[in-house]
Amino acid sequence: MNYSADEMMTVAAARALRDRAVCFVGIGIPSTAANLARRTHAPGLVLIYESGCIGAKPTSLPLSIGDGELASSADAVVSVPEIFNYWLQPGRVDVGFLSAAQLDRRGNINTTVIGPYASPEVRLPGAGGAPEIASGCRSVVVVVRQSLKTFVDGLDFVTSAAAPRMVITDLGVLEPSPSGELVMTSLHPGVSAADARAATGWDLAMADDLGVTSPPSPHELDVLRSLTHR
Amino acid sequence: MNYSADEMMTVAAARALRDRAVCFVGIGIPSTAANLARRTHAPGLVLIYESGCIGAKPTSLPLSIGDGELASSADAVVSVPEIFNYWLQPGRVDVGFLSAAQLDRRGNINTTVIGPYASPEVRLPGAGGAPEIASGCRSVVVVVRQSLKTFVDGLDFVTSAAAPRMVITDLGVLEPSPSGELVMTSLHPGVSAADARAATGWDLAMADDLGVTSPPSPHELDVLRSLTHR
Amino acid sequence: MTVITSLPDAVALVVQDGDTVAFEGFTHLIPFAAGHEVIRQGRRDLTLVRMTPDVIYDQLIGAGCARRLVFSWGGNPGVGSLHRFRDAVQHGWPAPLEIEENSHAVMANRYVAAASGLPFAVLRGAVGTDLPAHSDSIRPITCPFTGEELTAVPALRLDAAVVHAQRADREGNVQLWGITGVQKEAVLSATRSLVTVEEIVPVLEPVPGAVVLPSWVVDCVALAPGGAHPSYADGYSVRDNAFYQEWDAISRDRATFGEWLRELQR
Amino acid sequence: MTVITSLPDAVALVVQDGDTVAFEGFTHLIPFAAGHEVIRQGRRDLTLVRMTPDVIYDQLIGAGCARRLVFSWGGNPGVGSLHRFRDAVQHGWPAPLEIEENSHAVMANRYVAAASGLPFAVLRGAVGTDLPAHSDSIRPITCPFTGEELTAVPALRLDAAVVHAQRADREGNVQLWGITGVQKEAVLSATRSLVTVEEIVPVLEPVPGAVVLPSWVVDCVALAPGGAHPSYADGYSVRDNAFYQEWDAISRDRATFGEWLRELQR
Repeated sequence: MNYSADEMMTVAAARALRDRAVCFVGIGIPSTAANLARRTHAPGLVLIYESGCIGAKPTSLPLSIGDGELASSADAVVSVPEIFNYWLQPGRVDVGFLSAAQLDRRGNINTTVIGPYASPEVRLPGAGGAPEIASGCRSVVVVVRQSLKTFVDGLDFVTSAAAPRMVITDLGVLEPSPSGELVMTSLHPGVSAADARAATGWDLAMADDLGVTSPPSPHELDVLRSLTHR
Repeated sequence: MNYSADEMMTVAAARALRDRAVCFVGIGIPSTAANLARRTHAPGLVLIYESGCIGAKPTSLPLSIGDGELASSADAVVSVPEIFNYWLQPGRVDVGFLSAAQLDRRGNINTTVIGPYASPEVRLPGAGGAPEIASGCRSVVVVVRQSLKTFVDGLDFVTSAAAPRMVITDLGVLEPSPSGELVMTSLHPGVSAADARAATGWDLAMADDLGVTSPPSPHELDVLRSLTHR
Repeated sequence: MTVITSLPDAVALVVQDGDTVAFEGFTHLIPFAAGHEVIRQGRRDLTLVRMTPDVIYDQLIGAGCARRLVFSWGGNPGVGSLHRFRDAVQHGWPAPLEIEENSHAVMANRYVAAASGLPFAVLRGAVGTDLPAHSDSIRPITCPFTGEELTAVPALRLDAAVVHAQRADREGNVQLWGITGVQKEAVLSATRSLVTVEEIVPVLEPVPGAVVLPSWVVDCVALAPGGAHPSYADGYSVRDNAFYQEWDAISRDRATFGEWLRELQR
Repeated sequence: MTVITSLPDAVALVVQDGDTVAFEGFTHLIPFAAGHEVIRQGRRDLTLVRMTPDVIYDQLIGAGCARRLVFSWGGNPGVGSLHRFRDAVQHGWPAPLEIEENSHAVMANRYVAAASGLPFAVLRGAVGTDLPAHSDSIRPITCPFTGEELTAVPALRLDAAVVHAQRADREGNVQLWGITGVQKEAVLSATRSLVTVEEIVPVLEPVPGAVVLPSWVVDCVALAPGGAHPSYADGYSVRDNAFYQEWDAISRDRATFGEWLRELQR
């Protein structure tokens, strides 16, 4: 069965979520991955959106974190201050799912500006919930396409000190070494170590036991496509 | 029409509330007075109970601040932290209605202990919402029976620094002089200055323009009795 | 994951000797049945936490379960004094009772801090009163932006929280409505939590004003219909005001209280 | 007491040149109609406050109403960038835009502090990031009980708050439900408030999950059916996702945006 690199990335991200985990989800690939996980191996996954929806069970992928179905399908809808103060901040959430415009070798994230802060080349959306998702969740998973543009040697701005337990890209999976530096621990099928190094702005280390990611199963792909094509 | 000293006190307390005022109410005579005001001259009075009920419109007098009808008749029911933090603390409430076990010449209140704190003669209920009702409301009205037991020269414990704009008793009405000391400004019908002084533990001053409280009107009494006899 | 079990088993799992435990419910939804089960199980040395330690704590204190009380208003609402509480404070019977006394706003914000995972909260509170002189829980703090002095209060972290709710579903999601007080904060402040419910239903249909506690923050649910009596559960029962008045006579002397206690433990 | 009036009159009463004003609504219930009226009335030098300055602030910024933006996430949700916001920040068009940038948790707590009448709030926030270096709104604070260092943020006091709700009664009591975001906090943080509503009804029947703002904290109510479009009002409309996508093309260059603006002002 053919699949795209983005599909591989999304499936790998979904697999990073164990059943019954409590997951703080942003929009985009993280939301797709979390909803895929809930429909495959993790039916008891609890999805929390920063709009205040706790235990959302959307039947289709939301375009925004404030889509009506997130609220109507949730176990509880609370205010935005409450979602951050009572639910995220005390460490009740197992996994925070983040994306990034830039990522450094320690997993710090930039979603604020490219170029100098005062006169940016590109003004990005900014922090949103990311800094406190990074500090408040028991673990962080970053999902981001790997390229010289995103995997940089120095961030233009540190938006979130994420320290992810896992970074999942369209090329493979990275995990921190004991020193905290991200190391490639798995490559997606058909991707070489040279491909991954060529898409990384620092001298990327490969794990001794570097593995190959299992390709998406037909079932994973079916469910993913039914989600994204709806 | 005959009436009791407590009825006079309650009617005088009700009259202290202007229409459309926002009033933070405790249980007992303050609640009776506020509900009487809402049924007579102040139909737009907004009653707030510390249980979280905003705009309660009970048809009968609640026995506790958490009676079901306070919630079911309210414009909004919020959590207890919210009622104190969002509604009382910022000064949104016009009048706080308090009672007291002891009151001093400046209107400070004791509802904590009679006797030493560590080995009290009488252990009273304690502060409840009173300290922050006293500091958070734009003005405070105290309703309390006047006697040597309650009107004391020194409090055994300062529970609330109330600084009331008015103290309404079964004998009359006291208001602070420019120096902040409570002065008798009105005596209820049939009460003499000597009666009031005999019920006060400090050298009670009478206002130059000491008045006589208008007795309860038949309508006020009718409504009050229909409330309390229900 | 929530354990749904009997009230005796749930109380045994959640409330242990020496615990700092809150039974919350602001007049409404007071978890009396769970309190009685704690008495039956003979728990000792509890630090009892509650904004309004009304009849439920009079019973626990009189039964000798408590070593310490953290509270802000200790009375029988609409009736008068709590005689067992007074006897413990004034005469050390049946055991001396340490007290830590706050105002409602202080207590509410101490729960908020704990529920928020913060070590303290800030409010305008207790200013000009004798409360700070008798409490380690009220300290000044200066605003780093304006220089204004405010009041800081420490988080009220609990070993256990016990609340009563109208209903739960079979997953252990809990729904309560009407006056919801500080129950959410108490549960979120606790290491272990127990919710007694009027009924367990297949699906929690939405109700206006309802608070929902998701199952993953609730350790135990126990079915206890009428478990709030003499308090009430909006939609299920009304407050038994007569019992609150009768309690005044039951609790006034040690002997009649003793009879009540023996009856409970039978 | 709430004034119930037309949208143009309400906007004229509540939003004035130079104001610090928040148009809130977290994806849901965004007060677009009121924002458009502010553009038509030619307000200038506004400090615009909003957690997620999406299309509504792209429009106000492009129209030249804003001098300053206080925010935490500036994008077109699910679509991409806000081109008018980027043009203002990157090229000063149509006017330079000062920015004060926070995280969501910082913004939410700044509203909470203002709604609570406190000068600041405390959170665990923005630690290890470059945000504090570029903001006067993030300072360290030490817990007076544990010595732990946390983050303090100043109250976000507003001259005016504008929100959209499903309905109001004739007294001006307001009811909103679904995702309710920080609307209550924004209204309680403001000196003046305006609520646009889908409808005005005789009685606000209770709705699950509803927030009610009593009339005495609402200055103006204006009827504006569909006033959240292209955002939505739960129970009344659905989000016009197509418009959010179209906005990308409309806003991408100054000329097509100019046409949109002239059309709005006609």
